[in-house]
Amino acid sequence: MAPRAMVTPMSEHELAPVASPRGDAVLAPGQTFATVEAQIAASVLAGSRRLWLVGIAGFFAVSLLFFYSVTYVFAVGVGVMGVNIPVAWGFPIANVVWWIGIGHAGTLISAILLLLRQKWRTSINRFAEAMTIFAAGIAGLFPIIHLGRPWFAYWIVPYPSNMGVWPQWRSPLVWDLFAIATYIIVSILFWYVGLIPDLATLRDRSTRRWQQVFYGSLCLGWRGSALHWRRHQMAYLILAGLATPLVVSVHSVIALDFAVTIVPGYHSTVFPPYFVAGALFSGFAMVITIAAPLRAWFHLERLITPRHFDNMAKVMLAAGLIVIYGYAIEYFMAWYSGDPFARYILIRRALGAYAPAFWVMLACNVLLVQTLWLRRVRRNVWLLFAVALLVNVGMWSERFVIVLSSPHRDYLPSAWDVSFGTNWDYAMLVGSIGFFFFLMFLFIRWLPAVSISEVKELVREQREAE
Amino acid sequence: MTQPERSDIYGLIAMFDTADALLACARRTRAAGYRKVEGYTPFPVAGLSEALGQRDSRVAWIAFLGAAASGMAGYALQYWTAVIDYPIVSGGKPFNSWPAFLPVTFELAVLGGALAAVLGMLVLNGLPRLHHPVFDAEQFGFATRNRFFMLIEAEDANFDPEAIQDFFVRCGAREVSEVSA
Amino acid sequence: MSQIFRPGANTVARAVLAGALLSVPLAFLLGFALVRSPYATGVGIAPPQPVPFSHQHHVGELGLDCRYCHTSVETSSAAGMPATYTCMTCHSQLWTNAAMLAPVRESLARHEPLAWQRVYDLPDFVYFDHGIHIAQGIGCSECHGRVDTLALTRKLKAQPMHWCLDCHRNPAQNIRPRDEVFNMAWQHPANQLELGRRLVDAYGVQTSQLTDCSICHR
Amino acid sequence: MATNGDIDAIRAQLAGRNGDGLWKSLEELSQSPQFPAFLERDLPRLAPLWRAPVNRRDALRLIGASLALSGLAGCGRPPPERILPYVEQPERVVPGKPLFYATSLTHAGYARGALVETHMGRPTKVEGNPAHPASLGATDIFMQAAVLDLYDPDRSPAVRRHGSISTWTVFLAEVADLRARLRRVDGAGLRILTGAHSSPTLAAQLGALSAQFPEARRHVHEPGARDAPRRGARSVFGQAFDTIYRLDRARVIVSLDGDFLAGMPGCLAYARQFADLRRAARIADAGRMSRLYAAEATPTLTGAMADRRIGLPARSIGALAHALAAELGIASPAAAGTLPEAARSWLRDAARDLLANAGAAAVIPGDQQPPAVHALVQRINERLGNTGRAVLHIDTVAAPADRAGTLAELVEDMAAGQVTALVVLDCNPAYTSPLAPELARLLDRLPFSAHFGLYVDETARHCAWHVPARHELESWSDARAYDGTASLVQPLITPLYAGVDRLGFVAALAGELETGAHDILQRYWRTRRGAGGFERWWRSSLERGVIEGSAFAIRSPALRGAVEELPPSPESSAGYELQVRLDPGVWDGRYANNAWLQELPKPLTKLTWDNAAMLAPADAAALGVARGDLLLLKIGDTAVEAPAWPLPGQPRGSIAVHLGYGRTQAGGIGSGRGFDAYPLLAPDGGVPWLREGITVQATGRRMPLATTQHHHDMEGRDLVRRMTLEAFRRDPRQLEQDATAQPPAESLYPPYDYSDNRAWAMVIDLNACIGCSACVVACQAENSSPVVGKHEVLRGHEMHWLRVDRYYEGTADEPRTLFQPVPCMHCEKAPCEYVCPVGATVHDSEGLNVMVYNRCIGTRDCSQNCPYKVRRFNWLDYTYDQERRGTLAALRNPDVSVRSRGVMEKCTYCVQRISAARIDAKKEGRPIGDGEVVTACQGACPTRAIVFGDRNDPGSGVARARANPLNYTLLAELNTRPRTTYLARVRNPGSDAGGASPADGDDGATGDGDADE
Repeated sequence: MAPRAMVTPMSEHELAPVASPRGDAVLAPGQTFATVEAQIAASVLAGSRRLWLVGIAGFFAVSLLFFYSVTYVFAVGVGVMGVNIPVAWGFPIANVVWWIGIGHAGTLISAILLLLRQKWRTSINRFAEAMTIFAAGIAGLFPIIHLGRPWFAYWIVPYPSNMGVWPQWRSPLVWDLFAIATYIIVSILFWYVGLIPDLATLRDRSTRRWQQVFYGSLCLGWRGSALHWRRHQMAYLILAGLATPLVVSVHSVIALDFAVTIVPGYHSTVFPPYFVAGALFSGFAMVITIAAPLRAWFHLERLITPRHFDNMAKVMLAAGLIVIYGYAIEYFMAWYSGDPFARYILIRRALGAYAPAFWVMLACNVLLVQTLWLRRVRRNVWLLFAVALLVNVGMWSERFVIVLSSPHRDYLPSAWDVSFGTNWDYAMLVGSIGFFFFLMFLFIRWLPAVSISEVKELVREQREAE
Repeated sequence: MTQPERSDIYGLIAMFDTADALLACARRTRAAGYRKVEGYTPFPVAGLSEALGQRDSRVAWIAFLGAAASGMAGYALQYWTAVIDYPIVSGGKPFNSWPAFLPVTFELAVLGGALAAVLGMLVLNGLPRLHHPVFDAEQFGFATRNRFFMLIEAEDANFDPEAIQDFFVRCGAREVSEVSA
Repeated sequence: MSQIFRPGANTVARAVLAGALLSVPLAFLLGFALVRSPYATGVGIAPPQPVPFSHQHHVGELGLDCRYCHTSVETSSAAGMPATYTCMTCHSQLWTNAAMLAPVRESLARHEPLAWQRVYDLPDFVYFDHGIHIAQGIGCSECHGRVDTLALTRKLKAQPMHWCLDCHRNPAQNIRPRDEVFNMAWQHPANQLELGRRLVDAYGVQTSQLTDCSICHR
Repeated sequence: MATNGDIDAIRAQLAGRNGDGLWKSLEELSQSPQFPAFLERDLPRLAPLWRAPVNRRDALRLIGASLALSGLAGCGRPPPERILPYVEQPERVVPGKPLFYATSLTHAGYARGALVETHMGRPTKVEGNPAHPASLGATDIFMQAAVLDLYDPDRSPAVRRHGSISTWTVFLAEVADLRARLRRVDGAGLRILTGAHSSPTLAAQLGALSAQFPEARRHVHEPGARDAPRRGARSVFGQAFDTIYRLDRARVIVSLDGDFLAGMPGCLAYARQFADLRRAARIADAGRMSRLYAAEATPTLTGAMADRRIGLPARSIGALAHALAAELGIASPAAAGTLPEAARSWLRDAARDLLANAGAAAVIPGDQQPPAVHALVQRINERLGNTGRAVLHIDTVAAPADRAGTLAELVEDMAAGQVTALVVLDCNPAYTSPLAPELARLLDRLPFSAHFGLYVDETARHCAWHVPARHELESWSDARAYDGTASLVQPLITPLYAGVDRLGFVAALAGELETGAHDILQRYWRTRRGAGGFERWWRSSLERGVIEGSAFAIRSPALRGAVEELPPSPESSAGYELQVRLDPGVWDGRYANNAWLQELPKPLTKLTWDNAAMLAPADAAALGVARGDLLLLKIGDTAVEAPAWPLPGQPRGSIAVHLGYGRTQAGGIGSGRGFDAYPLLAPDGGVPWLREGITVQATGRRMPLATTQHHHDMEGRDLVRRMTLEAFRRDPRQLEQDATAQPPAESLYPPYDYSDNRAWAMVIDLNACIGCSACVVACQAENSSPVVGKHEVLRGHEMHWLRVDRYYEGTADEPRTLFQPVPCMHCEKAPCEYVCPVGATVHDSEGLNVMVYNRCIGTRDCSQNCPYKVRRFNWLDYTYDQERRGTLAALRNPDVSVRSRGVMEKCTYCVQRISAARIDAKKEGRPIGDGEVVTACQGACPTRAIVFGDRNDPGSGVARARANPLNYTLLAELNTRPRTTYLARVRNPGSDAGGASPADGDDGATGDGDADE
């Protein structure tokens, strides 16, 4: 665990670590360049850990379940999933919405908080970004799994085919393609650009040749010159500026998949904002779900302080309240608009075949969240961890309820039917979660999970703060 | 001034302990008449590049142009395919259903802007550049960790090792060394 | 500190980066080239046939009319392939024991059909109707080229969907007088477009309808 | 189920192949020894997915993988294809152009004329023959499904002797011996058992056979035999007659459990005549319609159409008939007292209307009712003067049961050892009778027994010999319609299997070996008609499908004897009664192996693939059972387990079950489905359809029942618009006013202009639609829709493009039943289209909402966004098995794409027929005429409830129908602007005050003129 000894000429910061002026600092007191660097880099450069091996092996096994079930669905047909007419959209769509939502926190933290000059982002943005990329990537798989003929998925891309036909641009599914693809690409750029200086740091820390070459080439020969920094910071700021509207647009577009239809229960103008809020909600829940164990495991207590959890909990609470408002408005509009179909479906949601999921959703997203008003809960990492975990469950049920319950009681009673997931649906959901954590494990082992340069900047500012 | 060409030297580099020391020194370089100066820090030090008289904000313009271009191209693509090349009645909506074309236009604008910004940054910074003379400088490995460096290139109009040496020392450099080209 | 990379590494790194960026469009181009290549379209490939039938000889030299063998080309969606009896109308008199024609005689004797290899094979979900194209003044050679010059029958034109669309969007560029339909040698006049427009009106070709999906797909 | 052995073997064969390679290797596999067996076990015939998961998966993975790969291989060159021209081109056959042949299809012995579409010698689709009195251009589900039977891979392919393959010649040799033996004893001991048949030629042959063997006896066994009407007729006329109806002459119809819209041989004609007095056009013009009173013991289509319906236990119908007679002053006013009040008021109004419309009315008793009821009803019709006008008597048409012995007698004689040789001619007594077990036992002991039929069925298994019959579409024969009209049956395809013509078979029995069916047939008709100009007559008869002037003469026999008293209605507390009815889908079991009929939702229950014990919801509650709970039905020592089906309208204290299920030797489709109800029939002749005093108890076990409609209430949504005739008269424009009262939501976008082109549209008249579902099967046949099997129907994966929705309103005891066929609405502002990312469903310039299968990638967003839920998705590979089995592939309509796995499909307005018409019209340089394009559903409809055509042509039927004040749009508030609209249902219940009696004024339904002017 301890950082390897380094030949470093002494500098007075190491001699006299400064106590942070305020008790409630973003960083724990007494941090210096060397210590932060050591703490962060340790997780990457130090020798292999048994815990890590066990974990990644376990998650890899679960990912296999994912790949097996996907192969099976491709081979036999989507009919093995719990879908039918009228409920032609099933688990895969619910999973897309859920994963994309999770994929939103990262960019939000990195971009919006950066623009808002929220210093506390620095300790968590890096792995939150990684989380975003992996979640968005997995979310990008599910629409393809959902297709009846996945091998023709590329027809949704505009290219000069010799059929002479093009995508149908009025379809929100085409918008999805562009939104999700853009989101994934921009997230990767954002993440990588932020990573370059730290890769350089790792290059210069590492003693083994292969590590030097590996990080050396990844950081593109970063020298950290003032001019580099100037342009780097400008690009980074622009990315943040672009990512902020992007992150809002992505989940709005996802929401439009539903909102532009005429299905009672889908057709609702409140969907875009309420989906975005839901995204932040579940996203932050996932960040906490990951940050808590990460922090304990790599002893990052001095980088990721209770204040971080406190702030994240507050954002969660805020997002949660918007989501609750969304629920309320849905019912209010159904009543106020006097649309009998919308009214009927919203009542069936609460009382019909999908009621259990509906009540789980309310319990987790409405009741449980209220505990975040209590500072005690926000400050208690493991309590918060539990809440976050349940919020993830609640948010999945929300997607499930919206996607499956709405069409099951639409316009013509003669066509009504219900549909639930089969084992394949659950296999793919669980498998995708396993795959996600498999990727996270790879990331924390190979790349700095916290932004070194930004934390150093923070250290310097804290010193000046006296 | 008249100085013999020192082609075997890339420049003189000085190591500082703190960002403030570096910054202070940087502020004096221009007064001392040095132009080809560069500072190296493990994290962005506010004011440094201004102090060194760097005013390059082309990245912003590149990003803006990229966004505008790809956004317009995006709408043009939709218009051409849906209205000119193969108009098909879909849902009784007009061929140019512009409201429905906006999401894709927007996403493409963002994509274009982001790509332009990053590529622009890399190109302007001359990256990737895995090999660079400055890497030969002693202790330079700490430039990305906890030390701060300043380099005056041999190209500089009034490059004079001895003068620069004691200029750096006066600035409080911990050590000064020569970087061979 | 010492260099990790040799100076050459810079060029390598840049090349790699540029390559990565370029590989995407290159892959696309490769794909396009592939689906348009004779390998995929079968253009110019003469499949083996039970009898090496020569359109050049029968049509070009002897001047048989297309409809002598492809009897239903005007009336039906399928042009129709000649029954063995049709071959034997002549070959019961000519070349009665040419080895080349043995399969035909066998087919007649065994009462088993000749098995020809398809040359033009549209996908099963495309419902092309020969009859209406003939009736609307689209000559055989527009789609099949100068078959009358072929010693061995082979595909002369790839027939991807956009190729069909080109004509369906503006039939005037290919339409010809009805009585020239079976004339393989017919050349488009200089004023084709202007002639075409007249014929399109005369034959009541409803261009607005020709790009409907339901015209070809059911 | 496949052992993994199979799978591994196959995997081994597939190893290292890919794309086309794998594809081809699968081809090879189909010849490899274990694969067919493996298909048998893992892929029951038409639907790959009937059995429970595990092994099916292995099988399907192979298939799916190969498809996926070949899908990718699609980028490369298409697999080479071969063209096989004719050696000698048959006259008139043009590749790519269908030919239509007139022929007849028999059902339970009666002929219905058909025009069969054939593609290069492959019959693919049955249409009705307008020239034929029993069809009038319409078809029913059985006619539509006939082509599937033709290609059924389970049909018997070979002569069998004691179960092992033999040959026709060997059989003939044995027949020769038999004949020699029999001639010595004048045929004593020879019995011939046939089903009901109406073939004059066959009758003559059998007559000749009896002449050869005077001592031989004939027996007729037809589960659906119509004995009661004849016995009733005999008791009043002294002679058996068939009673037929002219309902276009009946302003008032009173049905005493008589299901004339479905059950009877003339039902297609009756339905047309019935509808002609009730269709919306007539209501709008004349403001009048006929009135139907229906009393029924179990819900039927007739009851569903009734203006006044009353449900009574079957045992009470007799009393009702008697009470009616009493009201009309025919019988002494006796038993009426025991009838419930509802029945009595029904009775009063019925009697009132009958009297008011004497001579223009008909009282129709049910075939299941005892002879006495029929006798009484004959008197009623006679008294009212209906006889001779709306009610007609003719000589009996189908092989009369009274000149031949019954099955019971046969079994008796067999037991007594008086039978040495038995020939069973297309009927299946070893299944279709309560005596089946005994008969089977006796058959095994019989020295000579031969079975002649399409399948190696239960009877064939117990006969020494089985001779495969040719399907009607493969053979020469003739038959008579319900009114006696004779028509010819001609082969449309060379026999698929080594079948024998029925006439040829009987001829062989008569020792006549050299003449084929065709000659026998011609010989018979020569004798009947005389040789002069025979050939021309013969040709024209073949072309028309009807033999001129062969209808039976109308008889007017005189009544004899006195009115016989009918037993009063027993107390309703007399325990449960059990009614056994023929199944609306598989009839008496003969269609059990027809997947179309199995998967067709039964009109009232919407149940597929099973039969059930239907009981009143109240009784179900009393028994504490719900749908699918297994009941134990006991009579004496016979007990049958049946799943419960609470059915609104089923009279309390009465349980109805359907025959035709629980077969053991039906084939891959029909075997082992549902339960066998035959043991519940009364073994003696008695009243076969009704059993008293049965005990019912819940077993506590359940079984899943696959139904296609789960919700039966309209939830207060105005989906089926309906009103009474009085209301309509008061305010004919009421629907239009509703429409203007709440105009549909405005659209931001201007409507697309279709005025300069044809604009296809469809109007469905809910007054004419009787819910018979012929349209559903017709659609399936025309568009090659796959059958998916019970397991998939249970999962909501059924594939019918057209469904007939059935809603109830009113109470569970006396519900009003509403039918509404729902095809694609072809909305002008189609919600399905703008959500499709690849433009696989879009509009064409004639306003069709087209579905481009080959562009579809299966996002299913279109279905999500379809408010009518008319889209169907190929969830799994439903056509694979048909690909494998050539015969079924041959059934497909070559003008329609085969839809692959993962593709959406839906009603296309039969775009293939539109294209054909458009191309013909263009070639002839003329516009498409009105009625030139007939959709499959429209063509099949017995009542012409569906009108299709060009909305922009003001003269077209569809334009006129859309102008009808009853015209309305389904879910108009959604502003989808559908091209399919409906004509609101109008009921004519009258009122106790006697208002709006159909009697007032003359609605042209008198005289003998057909009502369709």
